[in-house]
Amino acid sequence: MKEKNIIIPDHEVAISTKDMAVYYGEKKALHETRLSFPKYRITALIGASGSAKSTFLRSLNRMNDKVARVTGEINFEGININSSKVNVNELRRRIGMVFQQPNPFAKSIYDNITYALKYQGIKDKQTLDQIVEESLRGAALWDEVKDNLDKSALALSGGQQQRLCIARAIAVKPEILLLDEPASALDPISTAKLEETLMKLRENYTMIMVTHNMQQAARTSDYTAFFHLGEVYEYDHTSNIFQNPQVELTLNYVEGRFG
Amino acid sequence: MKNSKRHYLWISLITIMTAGLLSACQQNKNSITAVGSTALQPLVEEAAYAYGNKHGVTINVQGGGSGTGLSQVAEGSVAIGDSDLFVEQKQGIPANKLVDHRVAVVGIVPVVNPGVGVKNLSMDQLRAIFAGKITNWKEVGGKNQSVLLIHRGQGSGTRFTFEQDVMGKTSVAPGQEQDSNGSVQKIVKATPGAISYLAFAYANQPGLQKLQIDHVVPTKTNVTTNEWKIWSYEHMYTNKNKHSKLTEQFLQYLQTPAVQQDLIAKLGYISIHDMKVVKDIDGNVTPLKKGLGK
Amino acid sequence: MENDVQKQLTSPSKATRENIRGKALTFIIASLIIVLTVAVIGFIAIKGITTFTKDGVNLWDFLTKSNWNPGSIKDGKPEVGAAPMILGSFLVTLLAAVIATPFSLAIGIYMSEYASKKTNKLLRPVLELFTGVPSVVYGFLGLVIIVPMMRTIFGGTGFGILPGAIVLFVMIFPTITSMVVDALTAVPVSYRQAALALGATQWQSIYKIVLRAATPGILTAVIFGMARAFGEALAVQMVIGNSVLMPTSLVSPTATLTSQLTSQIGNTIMGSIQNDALWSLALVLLIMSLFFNLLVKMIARKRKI
Amino acid sequence: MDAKKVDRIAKRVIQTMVLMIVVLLVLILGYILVTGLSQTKLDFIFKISKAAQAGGGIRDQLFNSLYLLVLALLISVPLSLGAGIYLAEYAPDNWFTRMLKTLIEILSSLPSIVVGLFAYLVLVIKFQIGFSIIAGAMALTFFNLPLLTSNIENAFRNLPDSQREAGLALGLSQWKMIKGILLPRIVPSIITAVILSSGRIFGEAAALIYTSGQSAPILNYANWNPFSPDSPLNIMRPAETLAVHIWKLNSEGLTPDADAISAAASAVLIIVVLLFNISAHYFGEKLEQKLTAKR
Repeated sequence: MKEKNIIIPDHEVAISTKDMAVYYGEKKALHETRLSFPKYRITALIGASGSAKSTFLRSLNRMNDKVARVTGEINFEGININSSKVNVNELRRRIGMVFQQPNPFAKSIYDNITYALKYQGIKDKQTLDQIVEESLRGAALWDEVKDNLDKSALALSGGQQQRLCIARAIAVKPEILLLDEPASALDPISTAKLEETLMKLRENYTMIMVTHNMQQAARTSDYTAFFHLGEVYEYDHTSNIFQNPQVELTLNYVEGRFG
Repeated sequence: MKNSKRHYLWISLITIMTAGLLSACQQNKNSITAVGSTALQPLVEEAAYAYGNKHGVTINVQGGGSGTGLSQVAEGSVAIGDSDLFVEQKQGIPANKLVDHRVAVVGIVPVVNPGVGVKNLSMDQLRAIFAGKITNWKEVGGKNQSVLLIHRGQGSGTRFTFEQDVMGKTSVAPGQEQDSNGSVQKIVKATPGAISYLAFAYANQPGLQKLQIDHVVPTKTNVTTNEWKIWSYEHMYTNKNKHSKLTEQFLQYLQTPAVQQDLIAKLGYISIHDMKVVKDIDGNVTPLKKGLGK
Repeated sequence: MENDVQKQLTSPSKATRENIRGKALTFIIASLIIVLTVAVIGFIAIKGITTFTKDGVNLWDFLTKSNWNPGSIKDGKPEVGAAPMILGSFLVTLLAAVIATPFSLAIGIYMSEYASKKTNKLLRPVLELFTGVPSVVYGFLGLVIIVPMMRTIFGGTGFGILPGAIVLFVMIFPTITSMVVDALTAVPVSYRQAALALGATQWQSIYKIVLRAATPGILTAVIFGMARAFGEALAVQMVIGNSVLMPTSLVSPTATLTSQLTSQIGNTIMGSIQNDALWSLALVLLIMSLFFNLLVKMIARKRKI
Repeated sequence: MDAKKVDRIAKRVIQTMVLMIVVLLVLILGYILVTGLSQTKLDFIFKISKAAQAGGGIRDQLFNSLYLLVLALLISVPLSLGAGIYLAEYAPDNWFTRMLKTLIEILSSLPSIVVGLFAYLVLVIKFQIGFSIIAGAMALTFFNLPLLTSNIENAFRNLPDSQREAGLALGLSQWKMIKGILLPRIVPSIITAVILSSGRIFGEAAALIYTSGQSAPILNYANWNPFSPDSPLNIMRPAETLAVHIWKLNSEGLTPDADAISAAASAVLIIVVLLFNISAHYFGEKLEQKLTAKR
């Protein structure tokens, strides 16, 4: 069964897992997976609650270090990053993440975006201004906030906050962007706007997105992986998953018979 | 940038603190400390202030009790230890290491709540009261009110002197113990039937009845001639092995008229120069020929 | 062959160094606190034990005899019977807790169940203010108001355990109350709603549900208050009477561990038996505060089960 | 009796008890303020204290209290920040952490007189620092440390994990994340905790009698050299604080107006504590508002 999980897309691979499994204490939450994610594409991870798709996602940039034990390999830039030798801070700079709940810092919009940049040593005001504008444009937020960059980020609406989080994440120029149900806390209009943003970002970023929303997965993603109870059942082009799934379970799920 | 600024702040702060600690280790010549007896504290404090102002030096004066003062001067951690007692009267201090400087005399007077209706007692009556043999004021001509004894704390200089000069070998009956002059004042004033004893300076309060003993009035003059028998020296001890010029000069200043005549009178002590008798460690009193030696 | 990216990914950066430094710094500070606490306990214990090891006092005598006269030697042993002080400390503490608890509960229930948000906003700071009133001030008030009151009611001197307990009550009551309020507000609203939905009156829901659920928290609060009362020094000293006598009634002068300690330590010479005996009193205080701590721990453990 | 009646009676009883306590508190406060402020002219705040004559003030004592407070906070805030951060962010669940927590609880329940005597024995006598502000500040640190540490720990714990993840996911080091993202958010809680503990420090006397001492050398406020003995900034000088002064006036006061001064000093003390409390709430709320900035 595992063999059929692997697809080698006709694209350059950005990141891939090899027999990666995750344990919470003694409990095995995610069984060995082998997935490779194509560069500059959006891959959706779908599955019911408890299917370990978020666990999988968070393992990719080692956000699970403190809470779980991850075995197997994660290959990125030609090395296995699931190793204690890897500098996780550097890794996370290259593999950014956007979370379920918008989580802007209690700082101004401008500072939210520049905080990590300044930490990396970028001090030049002009460069910073330029990156702020680029990132906000990239996250389709620029027009809404350009006159209020000093305003507290917490004063923004939920949808704006989430796009700010995306802008913040892309400001440090990661190669991969992990999105953990980024639209689940948003209203339909904000969701639409967010999806639009993601489509645009695809030109420059590899994105892996966990979502509960079938339509969203169908609309935005190029590839889709279906998770169920800690295992990957199917991974294919999104169109195949939704129109012609190979596994019955996948069909039942995408047609909404459980979930 | 912001960060490095903060670092400087911290570094400078730590520097100041360590420097402060270091400077303490070699406490400079311009400052000495006197610690000990709370009874002597007001006098030394005022004198230290006057002397310090005049000569641009600092003399720190601390209370803490005679025991504290003697311990610390014996250990050499302070320059002067103030004490209400002879060092030999305290256990556990190497007396041969210390030098005695007597700076003043304190008279001690029995005080009662005015309600008891007694203004004079004989020495024997006083002793019997504190020994617990007389328990009602009517036995000494006062009202029908039971006697309430209020002692000073064990180890207090005032208590030691009172028991040496009044009780002799008789031991006192148990009673309340108050550790400070202030509490004694307040309690005697407020409690019917209460009797205690205070240094003269603390006894001049409305609501406190000072007692005469054998019709001798508790006055300074009577103390100087030992007609009033309850009194003690106030001592300032220095350590033989630790000499400091400032200490010496300050002790000399305490013997000058500015202190012995003006300050001492103002604060209710009795000048050591006025004494016409000497009392030894065991409480024996002998007349003195003119000119008190050291 | 490693490329640049791989090199960056596998070599330590500024962040790595910061992590190590940050963790080390906070760990050192945390260890410092351990050292400090152990030092306090160790020093007091060593000083306090001297009475028994060096001066040859029998521990049992120390705890049960009532003659406190460390200077004088009787039958070859110094007289250090600390029973009156130990008993005095316990009595004032218990009595203070007994008076304070009903009032704390009343205010706690009022604030968590009856009062409006506005009233709470007013009451809280007032309570906090009273934890900030210096003990000296309370002692002073006790001396000029409560002691004379006791004297007119009960006769005698007016000093003793009762006035001490009353002063302590005023001192510990805000501490207990604010912890009780926390315990009561921590009971989920759904509990109350469930009770009310079943037709219980508000009082029934408070009495049968809320108070039961909050019992461990309330107990912790009371013990906390008692620990504070046990260790309070200056205020008690001013109203307790300071005579080392077994208390014969609630208004007979006696002494507590702290009152004896504060009033005598300055008069004694380091290393003498009088001084050692006082450090033994301090040790008793320390052991008691450890005991109160243990009690709180045990309650907390029970709550988890 | 039916349940409704019991309900009404219970409510009435509780209300009565609350009223009794409120009246009691108001009486205590009123008594202190009225007796304190009616007998003395307010300018006694700016006068030096006198050992034996009437008309003394509390200028130096007030300054000492404040300076001691500042020093104690300078020592205890960084320490409790470090310990609080360790407990909330780093500490693994092991014996060391459990011991640390237990010891902090023990430290918080130590009687102040015991701490004072320890500080006296170790700092004043063994290390020969002498009666000094710094010895007093260190003694006060013992009280402050456990309270502030647990306040700070709780403040950190109350922050949502999403903030930590946000910082870490950007490649910040954990330390930078704590310092730059979490710390600013708990500043209001820290300030409130610090101000409230200041009130307690301000009124503490038992621990200071044998550490910072019972006498206040006359200070020369023009002398800013922290090494000179009469400089107010010198940390090695003995310093009687306001609370100790009140205690001493009551126990050894020689001045004829000792009662009046002690009552007035008590009133001043209470007012200062009151100001601390009010400002704690005010600043806490203001900062909270500013940070969350719901405009």
